[in-house]
Amino acid sequence: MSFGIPFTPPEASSIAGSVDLLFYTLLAFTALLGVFLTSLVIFYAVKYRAGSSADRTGERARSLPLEVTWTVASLLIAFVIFGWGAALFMRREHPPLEALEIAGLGKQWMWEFRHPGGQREINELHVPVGKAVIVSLASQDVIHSFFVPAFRVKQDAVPGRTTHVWFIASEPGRYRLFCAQYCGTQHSEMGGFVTAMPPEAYAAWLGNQGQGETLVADGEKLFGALGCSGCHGNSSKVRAPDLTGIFGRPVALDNQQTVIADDRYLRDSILNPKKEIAAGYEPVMPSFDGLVDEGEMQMLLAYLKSLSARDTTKSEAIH
Amino acid sequence: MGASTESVAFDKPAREQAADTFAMWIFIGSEAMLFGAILLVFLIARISYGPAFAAASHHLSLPLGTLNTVVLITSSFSMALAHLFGNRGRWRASTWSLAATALLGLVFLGIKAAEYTMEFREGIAPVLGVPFTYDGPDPVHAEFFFGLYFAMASLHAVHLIGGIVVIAGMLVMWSSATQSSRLRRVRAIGLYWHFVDIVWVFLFPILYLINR
Amino acid sequence: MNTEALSSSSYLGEGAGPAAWLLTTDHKRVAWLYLISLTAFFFLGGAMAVLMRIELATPAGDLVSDDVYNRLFSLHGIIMVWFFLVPSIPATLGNFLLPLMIGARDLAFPRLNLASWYVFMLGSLFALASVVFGGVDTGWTFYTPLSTLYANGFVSMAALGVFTVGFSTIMTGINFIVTIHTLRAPGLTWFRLPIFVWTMYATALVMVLATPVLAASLILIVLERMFGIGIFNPALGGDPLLFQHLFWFYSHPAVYIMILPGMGVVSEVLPCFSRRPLFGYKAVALSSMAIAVFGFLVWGHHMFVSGQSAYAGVLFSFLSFCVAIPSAIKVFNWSLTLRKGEITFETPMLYALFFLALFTFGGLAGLFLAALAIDVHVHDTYFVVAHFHYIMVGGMVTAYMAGLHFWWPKMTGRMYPETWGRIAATVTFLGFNLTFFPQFVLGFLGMPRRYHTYPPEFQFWHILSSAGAVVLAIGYLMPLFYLGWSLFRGARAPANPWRATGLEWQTASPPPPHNFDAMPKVSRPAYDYAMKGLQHEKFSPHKDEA
Amino acid sequence: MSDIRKLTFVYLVLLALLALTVGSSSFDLGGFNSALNLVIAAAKAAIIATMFMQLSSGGILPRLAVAATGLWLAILFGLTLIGR
Ligand code: HEA
Ligand code: HEA
Ligand code: HEC
Ligand code: CUA
Ligand SMILES: [Cu+2]
Repeated sequence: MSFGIPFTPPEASSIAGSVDLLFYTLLAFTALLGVFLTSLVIFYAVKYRAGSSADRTGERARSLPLEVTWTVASLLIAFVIFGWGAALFMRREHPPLEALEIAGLGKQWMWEFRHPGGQREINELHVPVGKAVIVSLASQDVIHSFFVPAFRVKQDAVPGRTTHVWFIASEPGRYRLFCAQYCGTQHSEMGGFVTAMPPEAYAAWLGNQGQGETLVADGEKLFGALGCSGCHGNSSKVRAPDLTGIFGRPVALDNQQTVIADDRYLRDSILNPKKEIAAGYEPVMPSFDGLVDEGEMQMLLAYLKSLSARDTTKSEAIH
Repeated sequence: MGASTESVAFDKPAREQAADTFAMWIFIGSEAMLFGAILLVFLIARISYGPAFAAASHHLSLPLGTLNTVVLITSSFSMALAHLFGNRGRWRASTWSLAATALLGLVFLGIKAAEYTMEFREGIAPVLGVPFTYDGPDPVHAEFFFGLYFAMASLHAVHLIGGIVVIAGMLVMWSSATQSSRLRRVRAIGLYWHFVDIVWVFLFPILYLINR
Repeated sequence: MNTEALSSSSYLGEGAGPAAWLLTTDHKRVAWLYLISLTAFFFLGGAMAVLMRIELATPAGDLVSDDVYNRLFSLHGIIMVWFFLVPSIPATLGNFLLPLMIGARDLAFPRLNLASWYVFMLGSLFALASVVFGGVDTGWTFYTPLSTLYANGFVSMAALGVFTVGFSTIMTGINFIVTIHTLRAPGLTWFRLPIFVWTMYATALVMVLATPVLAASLILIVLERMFGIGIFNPALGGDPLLFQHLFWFYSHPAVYIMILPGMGVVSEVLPCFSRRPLFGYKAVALSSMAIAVFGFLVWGHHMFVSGQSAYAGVLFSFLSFCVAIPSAIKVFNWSLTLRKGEITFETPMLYALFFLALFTFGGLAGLFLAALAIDVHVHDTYFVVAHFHYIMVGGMVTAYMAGLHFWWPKMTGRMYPETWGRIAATVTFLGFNLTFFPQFVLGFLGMPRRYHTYPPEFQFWHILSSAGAVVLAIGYLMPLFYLGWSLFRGARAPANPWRATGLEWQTASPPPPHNFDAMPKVSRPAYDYAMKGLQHEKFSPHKDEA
Repeated sequence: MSDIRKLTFVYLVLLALLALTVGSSSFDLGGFNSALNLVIAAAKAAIIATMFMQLSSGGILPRLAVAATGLWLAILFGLTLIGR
């Protein structure tokens, strides 16, 4: 019936349906209100056109009850829409505990992904259906934005910080991946496809990708190569904190405050160690700013996270 | 039509004067938003990199900064006097006070220039092509501090130069102006000058006095 | 041919020649200086839009290269926002009408007014000069670190141009606020002011308090580009998101600079052609102020997926819904104004009705964007593009056309050709919807904005949109010609052709140099269309009372 | 000439406050140094505004402008710091 003309995007993630429900409800409301107002104006325009014989007695220049009614009604409706939208939005903050974490790196003008097993992809992303996937996003240069319309998800990748987006693909298929934030000359070419496949197919696909080093293993190597282990290792002479189980743990700082060791904290500890000093230690750790690029940062973070006891506190630390 | 209004829109000089003052205050409010936005940038950086900023702040010259604050407050004082004398019709005294104000403004700029030169020699001024040399801790964020310091101090200096130019222009055209229009101008430039002083009153502790 | 010299008692007859116009301090002539320059900028920006639409008719990037396309939409946005829409109604109609409407001889600071035009021209031409060297490719939003570290265009030049134009905006704002406070005619209390004056006041407030923050963010960009200060560069300790906060602190309130004046025009036109007082006058007046103030609290709704904290997103979403309420109040009041009227459909009225429809639809689309979960999906897609064109083009530009036709007789002393006017209004309305409605669908489908090429499945809707742009272009070109024609050949206009109540209609068309022969006194509320005697064109409601 | 005396007094108070800020910075008061500096700066600004700029006698309009500016600066700082 639609002659190949698309009217709606595919719904291929666990949240797509609920976002669409809100969208269509709002669409129905605005269409009704729009049609009502338009008809009202047309009705008045015809009925009270100059020279018509309509009754014009009893006209008023204001009506307090009416004005109060529509103000309050608009407010109430607005609050309902707000609450609904906000409730759905806050789901973004709480990814399921058991999730597959994929590192996504945006650079002018391509997306690079690394699976936990180390498999790399460029402008393609393979994910299993029915399993939560967290894409942790970083950017090498300018701001990009990870956008999969079929999943109704979008998140900017901002240089200098790690952001996250998560989804559960619900329908196998190949869906468009875009960069939604204008990022320079070839912004419109920066994208590709997300392929959602049944878990077995995904496993098979992973297997076929050749066994690269895992992200964690790469991170571990870097940890040695950059000299981190020289201080944080067991046999070190420098007194530096033991990093086992660091991720998601509360850390006492020397200024009496306590912070959760989330992505932001780890990143800052490496790039800007003087900012927050762990209580009881000397601020001797050098800054690695300029020595690790975004890709290496993702490896280091993956390694540090892998040192965590078990994934119990993970979901709080991610946002 | 009242001979002493400058704009055709007004009948009474008193109303025009009220309008002038109001306009200047709105302009000052607008300027305050400009400086406020930049201060906000500084504040956020300062929250993030407190120790680096404190250490870098010690590389500014406190004696010169303090001296400059004295100079600027004095110039505000003489500007207030110029207004007071003008109000009393004592135009000679008023003229001298105005000239003193502009001169003190120049002194301020001179001292500022001396500071800049020192900082340039030290290698911490963000001048094109000159490498940044700094021996304190965390040079990256110290450089950030100096960048913001130069930006804010220079923006303030540009405002001061504007004020000096206007005062100079006023004095050049002084003899041809009527008394009421002289008063009108003194009042307007006075408000501006005091505002620029207030900006420095905030910049000074924020830049020079971080955890001395 | 009736081109006999206008009587020298009109402001138009007060000395001809370029010098008399370029050095004028008469607010009515300054309004013309602005009108002419803004018209040029509008068509320049429009021509770029047409080029973009032609490019987008096919999925491949075949007409222009990606670099050129990026420069086109960047410049289109910059020109349309800062060099056209922000000054549009305030600097032309506002400049011309504000003193007339409040019974003053001129704005409080006539020379400042002229200076603002020179500053405006200096800044805008400086920014446009960057095109000669190669243009800018940052989008109108100048997001960092793209604009500071990576863009290869002439960003500093464009930014300094916009910065300079900002000063002219602030000058206009100060002038308006002071004028409204100090120069109202005797008896013209705040709640007797025409809504147009209220909206000018609200607009001026936003201009004065928001523009300096834009200035600050542009200065910082220039400093970062020229001196390498790492303000927005994370590698040097800066924060790229901070720029977005500063930019939107200005630019969200600025969208109200770009709609409040239109609301003011429509609030004049609707009562006049309905022969009815404006429904709920006080609510409309106060909601203008509410929009101006609350408009400053919602900027974070442009940053829902930028990485700002989710709780801030929720707060900003909530406030965005609150700021929609005053607009809702206005829409309802305008609609009810028609009730029991004696409605006629001259060109200004047609434009005003089209405004009502298009603004409402654009505003309702704003509700989708303010709803967090939906914005995650449609952010940075054509849904947003459709939203703001509905409000800015469908709303503000349409209101501008309404106002231009409404006050054309007052400004020129000539009538425009009515039939042509009605045709143009209708063509614009149809062309507009054809251009921008498909973009809502595109956005929902996921078509990102600022795309030079796009997947083929979107083409159908793009073709509709491009076809609409051609119709729209015709709709805007028509007034250019018939208004130009009427300047010389139009029928002479009486002082009050629409039998309207405002003070501006109580003086000659075109008005004398200092606006009124005798200073008016006001003893009635605005929009007193029930007044006896208004049926006669010569009737002047304010003169007969002492 | 009591007005001149008044202005001179104001001038001396400003210098005294300046001395106070500079002096206080040589004592380590922890986080209070910055707070004290800002309070003193605000006091100086208030004195300049009321005495030199005659804010207190200039009618309601200038005060309106100052109040509006203060409110808007608060919005700018407040919501930006929340948003981060
Ligand atoms: C004149 C310009 C103008 C105006 C007036 C508005 C008005 C509004 N805008 Fe819009 N907006 C823009 C210009 C404008 N906008 C621009 C240029 C952009 C994009 C910038 C860029 O990124 O380049 C944008 C982007 C934009 C976004 C960000 C989208 C994104 O990038 O993801 C959001 C999100 O909340 C938004 C919301 C709103 C809201 C809620 C209003 C409200 O004020 C609308 C209020 C009006 C109504 C609601 C209609 C009338 C009411 C009724 C008929 C009654 C029913 C109402 C209720 C029940 C509440 N706008
Ligand atoms: C503020 C006012 C404003 C106005 C009036 C317009 C008017 C129009 N705009 Fe624009 N637009 C913006 C503000 C505005 N726009 C902004 C802020 C952006 C975002 C930029 C960014 O992303 O950074 C944007 C972006 C934008 C895009 C998205 C680009 C992209 O994301 O890739 C598109 C695409 O269709 C578009 C189309 C149009 C069209 C068809 C018109 C039409 O209404 C134009 C009608 C006018 C004419 C058609 C002129 C007619 C005259 C001629 C054709 C004759 C030519 C004359 C000579 C050569 C002398 N605009
Ligand atoms: C010269 C010794 C030294 C080196 C080399 C070093 N660190 Fe550290 N690190 C420290 C010390 C001392 C601390 C505690 C003080 C502080 O918080 O700065 C610390 C703190 C940390 C913390 C915060 C831990 C907590 O409990 O708060 C992390 C994370 C960290 N380092 C990671 C790294 C990584 C990754 C590298 C290599 C890229 C590295 N460090 C290299 C000495 C070092
Ligand atoms: Cu990357 Cu757009
Ligand atoms: Cu907005």
